Amino acid sequence: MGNLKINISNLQLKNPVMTASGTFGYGTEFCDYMDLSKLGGIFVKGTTLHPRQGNDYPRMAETPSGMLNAVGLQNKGVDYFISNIYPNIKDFDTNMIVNVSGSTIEDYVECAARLADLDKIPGIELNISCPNVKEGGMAFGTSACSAGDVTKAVRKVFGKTLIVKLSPNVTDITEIAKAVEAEGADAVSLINTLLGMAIDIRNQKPVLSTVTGGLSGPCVKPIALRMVWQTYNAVKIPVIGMGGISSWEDAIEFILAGSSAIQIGTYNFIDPTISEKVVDGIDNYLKENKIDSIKDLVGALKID
Amino acid sequence: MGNLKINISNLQLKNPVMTASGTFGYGTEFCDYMDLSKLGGIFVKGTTLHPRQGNDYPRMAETPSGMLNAVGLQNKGVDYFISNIYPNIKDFDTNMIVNVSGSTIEDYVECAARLADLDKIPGIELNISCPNVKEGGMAFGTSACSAGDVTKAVRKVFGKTLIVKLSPNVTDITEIAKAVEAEGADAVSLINTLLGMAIDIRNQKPVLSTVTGGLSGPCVKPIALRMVWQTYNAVKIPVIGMGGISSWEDAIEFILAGSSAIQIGTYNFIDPTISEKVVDGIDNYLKENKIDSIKDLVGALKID
Amino acid sequence: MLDFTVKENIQLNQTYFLIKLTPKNGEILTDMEPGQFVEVLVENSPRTFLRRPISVNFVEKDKNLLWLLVQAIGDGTRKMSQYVEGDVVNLLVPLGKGFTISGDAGKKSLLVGGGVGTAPLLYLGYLLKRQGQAPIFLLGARSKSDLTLLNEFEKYGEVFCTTEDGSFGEKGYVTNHSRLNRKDFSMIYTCGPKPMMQAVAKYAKQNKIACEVSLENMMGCGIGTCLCCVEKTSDGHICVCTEGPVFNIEKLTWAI
Amino acid sequence: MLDFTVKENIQLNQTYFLIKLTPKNGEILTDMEPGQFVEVLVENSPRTFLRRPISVNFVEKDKNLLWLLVQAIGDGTRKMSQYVEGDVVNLLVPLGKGFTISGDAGKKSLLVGGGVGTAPLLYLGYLLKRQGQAPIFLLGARSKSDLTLLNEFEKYGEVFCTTEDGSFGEKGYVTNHSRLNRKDFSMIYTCGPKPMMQAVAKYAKQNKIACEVSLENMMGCGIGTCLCCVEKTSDGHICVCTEGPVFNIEKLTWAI
Ligand SMILES: Cc1cc2nc3c(=O)[nH]c(=O)nc-3n(C[C@H](O)[C@H](O)[C@H](O)COP(=O)(O)OP(=O)(O)OC[C@H]3O[C@@H](n4cnc5c(N)ncnc54)[C@H](O)[C@@H]3O)c2cc1C
Ligand SMILES: Cc1cc2nc3c(=O)[nH]c(=O)nc-3n(C[C@H](O)[C@H](O)[C@H](O)COP(=O)(O)OP(=O)(O)OC[C@H]3O[C@@H](n4cnc5c(N)ncnc54)[C@H](O)[C@@H]3O)c2cc1C
Ligand SMILES: Cc1cc2nc3c(=O)[nH]c(=O)nc-3n(C[C@H](O)[C@H](O)[C@H](O)COP(=O)(O)O)c2cc1C
Ligand SMILES: Cc1cc2nc3c(=O)[nH]c(=O)nc-3n(C[C@H](O)[C@H](O)[C@H](O)COP(=O)(O)O)c2cc1C
Ligand code: FES
Ligand code: FES
Repeated sequence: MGNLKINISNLQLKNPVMTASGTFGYGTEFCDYMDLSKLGGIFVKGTTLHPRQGNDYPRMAETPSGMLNAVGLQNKGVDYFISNIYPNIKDFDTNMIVNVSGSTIEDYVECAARLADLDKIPGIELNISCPNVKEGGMAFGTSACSAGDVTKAVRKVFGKTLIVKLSPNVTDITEIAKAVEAEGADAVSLINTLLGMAIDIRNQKPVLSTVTGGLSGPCVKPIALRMVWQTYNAVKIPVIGMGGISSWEDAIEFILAGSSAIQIGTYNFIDPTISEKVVDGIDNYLKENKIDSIKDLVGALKID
Repeated sequence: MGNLKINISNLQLKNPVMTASGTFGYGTEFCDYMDLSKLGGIFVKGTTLHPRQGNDYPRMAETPSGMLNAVGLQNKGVDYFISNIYPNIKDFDTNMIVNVSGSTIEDYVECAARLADLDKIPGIELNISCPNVKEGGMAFGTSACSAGDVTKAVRKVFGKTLIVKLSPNVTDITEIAKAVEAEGADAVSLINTLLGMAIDIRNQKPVLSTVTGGLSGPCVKPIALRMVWQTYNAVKIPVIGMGGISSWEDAIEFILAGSSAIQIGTYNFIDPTISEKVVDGIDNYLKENKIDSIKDLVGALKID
Repeated sequence: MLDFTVKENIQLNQTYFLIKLTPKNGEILTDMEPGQFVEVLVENSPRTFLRRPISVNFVEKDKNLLWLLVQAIGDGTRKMSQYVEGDVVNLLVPLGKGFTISGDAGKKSLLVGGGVGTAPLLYLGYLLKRQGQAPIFLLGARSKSDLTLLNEFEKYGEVFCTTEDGSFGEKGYVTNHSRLNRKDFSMIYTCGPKPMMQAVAKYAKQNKIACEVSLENMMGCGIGTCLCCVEKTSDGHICVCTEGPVFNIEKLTWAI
Repeated sequence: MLDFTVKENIQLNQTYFLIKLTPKNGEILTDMEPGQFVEVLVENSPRTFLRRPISVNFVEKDKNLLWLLVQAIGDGTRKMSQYVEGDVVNLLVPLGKGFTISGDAGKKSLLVGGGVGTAPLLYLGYLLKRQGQAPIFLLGARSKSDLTLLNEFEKYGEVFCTTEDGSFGEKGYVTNHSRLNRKDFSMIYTCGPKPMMQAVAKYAKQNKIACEVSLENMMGCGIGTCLCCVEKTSDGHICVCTEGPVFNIEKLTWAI
């Protein structure tokens, strides 16, 4: 499968298939189902400087071809990650990228700085787009200015691959992408979840404890794909595409639209082996279409 | 069904169930399948000052629980509407609202002015949110300033019920809603389609002739519902909710979130009798829950 | 909109299925034109959101049966291929404008079908024969097994075939068939893959024979409201689902 | 992740179905704890996107059969209720942590189930009996017809019942059953509607009896990654799907 290799800045991927933050735990949860070393990378759970209890239950609602979540970045904090989780995952034969969140720029910087010291963490993904936390989170991702600011600050303390994850809840995602590119992001990843809502008509209450939550799954794919294509045409840094990928065909669509790599999120819940299947599917597609390298497919969409 | 009556400004609806522009033709297409007089209203096809050929075929792609369209406001223009279509629909026993689109403010104004003279057209819906036309269209709907401008201009020439239809492709829909409210809109309707995209991986081309198109159907429901709720909490004028409604349960969700009335769009294609069923379903729900009037349900969502 | 009950589902080859349906509550089938179609609501198929257009293949008046010839190529048609007797299927029926049939028994009609595009030609042939004509069928497919319902076609006229692999009839495309050399047709009807229909239309045009084609543009609604199925014609963009699917080639802007 | 073949699907009452499954390719069922669950991939159900959690109802080791007791309440469970012999169903199995079983044969365990919450108690009762215990079942339901599999329960211990309408056993809720007056239990296990479990937990607490409850929080993944199924516990939010679904009531923050 040599032809599946691709780089995201300095990050070398054995293939473009990765798993999305918050949907694949620390990888360990999936060992029983698949071979983690088949993946290009794993984006681990959203990690914050301080531990977070997350939002109250209920945190989930099923929707047509998708789901809403309102987890709210529950995690034990970066120090716990470093001392208790990192040792168990550092030797996985794939790229372990940490997804970093915060409420203030200082939080992001401090969290990134601590992760910078971890040998086997080749990069981080700045989550400036989480719709499920009151302070910060998505607010950073919906203005080009604050998105640029947080990128700039983290860039100073983090020399390895810095990926910034963009929010789809904006009028023009390319503005945000350009702002973070200008401040030194090595790549952008998109999309995070779309802000949505569900109501239980029996008790006339919101289904989620937080009223609104983040929508993901196949339902968002057309929107995500459009944003990837727009962003690919607006920036020079690599784009990592995601949003509703549930098959290798979907992955090819994202790559044609301009994704150098893709992430699979919600669909891991439906088929814990999906990412492996997507790797094989892409490999086959390249062979059948006699394409030498996955690189030739990135952004290869033909427009008359 | 007296308890289903509700007003949108001066517009009296026999019930809150209406059909969405571009998905119900001029109503005539549905006569074979249902009794139009059961509806609160019908929003007819997007109408422009001058005739429009619309975009090239293909204009459609099926997506998970939804579809993309790129019709591009094909219509024969407002004069044709007035002389050839209006006579056939003016006596329908429901509210016939014309959906008005334009590329310039002058277009909107002129089109609205001509419709203002039609006795049996009690209102218009300004479509400032169509993602499928190059000039104007969505551009008006994605900035509070231009949305306000077009509303203001049309308000001057149109005295009957003026509904402004909002685009979901924005960072903060409440800003736009507040702007059009300030300029005299009688109501806002939302959401129009979300900008999306699909790719045919066999020929590596976009499925739609226009590359991107508008996403609609059940897949967008969680997003639409969230925007209705946000907008309901931001403005005082009535909100007409739509986006993915496919059952009476969905309609109740939208009403609880703050919709004084709802529109059914894409689902008319799957079940041409759906709107009738939704009327009956709402009626039943009121009875079963001993709710005197639909008005008591609007925005009645309980938040702890 | 009417519920139908599946009476029979006959597998004709690896992917073709002949589905016979009757209105669930015994309603009498309305008259249908050959070339008209139905919109099938495909239930229990998570990847099939919209209805699926399928041509009227045949109408068995006396048994109140509607025949659909379905090729399973995607999730929707695959689900249809799994229908079993007793299943209930919701249809919008009949939709569109079909082939024009002249009352002139002296006319010599050629009916050219490719693949599953042969579907609407069976009922058309039947009606032509009933008008006193002796229709000629020219049916093409990749291989012998893709030529189905031949015995049915033979009831209504002479049948010529081509296969791409030469496994049945003449080898090659329908437009290469030797029978076309005689050019003795007063009308041509065709349905099948677009390149085939275009080649047939070209032949018709060159030989000044009237020709109707049945288009298979992708449809959103099937009833003229979504404006997604449009074809560019001499009158601009018009809906295939309501103004067609059958068009006289004069109306189309095909570069042939 | 394993494909199973449906061997039998027995309708027990209007909405309850007993589905017996065996691994499709003859794999031997792994050992399961009572109270563990499976995540069912429900295919051909357009409104069912996520898998559905269903408790292990029973494991027939010798026949390599897994039993699921399913109540059809929505699209997903309704689709399961339509499974027929030969259908293939994909499961994640076994998931979660089950009830703790002490090796002490002298223990007197009370197993309290309500509605479909009786499901995990059957296998639990079987295993307790195998340990030498004589478990006591207390099963409650709205009406007689909702009390299913009683003959199975009776194989493993004494069975007491309540129905809300009095159509079988004592009238009322399980927590009103006269057998509870004796308070002679060393352990209580319960599964059912939350109000019922809370009442049982209260009884246990008041009488200082150890008590385990099986929670049915809504699940996104069932394998500990989505963090959607959390319960507030003395250790903060923890995942019901991996740390539970069975919890000792001491761990929960229920206001009882
Ligand atoms: C008027 C009309 C009459 C038809 N009559 C018949 C008939 O009698 N028998 C029959 O088997 N089929 C007929 N078809 C085609 C049939 O509608 C499609 O094969 C079907 O919709 C495919 O659905 P699916 O879910 O199985 O496949 P999908 O998964 O939706 O599609 C499979 C592949 O086919 C392509 N495709 C689907 N529909 C079309 C289309 N209309 N044009 C071009 N490409 C398409 C898709 O892009 C995709 O690549 C007719 C179509 C029309 C418009
Ligand atoms: C660990 C565990 C074990 C379970 N064991 C069994 C079992 O053995 N047998 C059985 O029949 N059921 C069991 N359930 C419940 C079962 O998972 C749900 O009934 C099922 O998911 C409903 O799916 P559906 O598509 O049929 O209904 P849906 O349409 O999804 O839901 C129908 C209604 O039930 C509500 N609902 C669905 N799931 C839950 C839930 N988990 N908690 C509260 N409300 C819910 C929905 O909000 C909706 O109002 C178990 C649940 C869990 C978490
Ligand atoms: C349950 C859940 C938890 C998530 N947690 C995070 C997170 O911690 N950080 C983050 O950046 N994105 C998070 N996401 C977003 C996903 O990483 C991904 O961007 C999104 O789900 C879209 O992809 P998908 O449609 O393939 O799921 C989460 C998504 C889900 C469904
Ligand atoms: C085929 C199609 C054509 C449409 N044309 C118009 C239009 O002309 N004007 C307009 O304001 N909205 C138009 N819409 C948007 C719908 O009115 C509606 O806002 C949207 O589809 C969301 O509702 P739904 O999910 O119920 O379809 C169109 C939608 C579809 C699917
Ligand atoms: S398919 Fe909708 S107009 Fe023809
Ligand atoms: S259901 Fe996903 S963590 Fe428990």
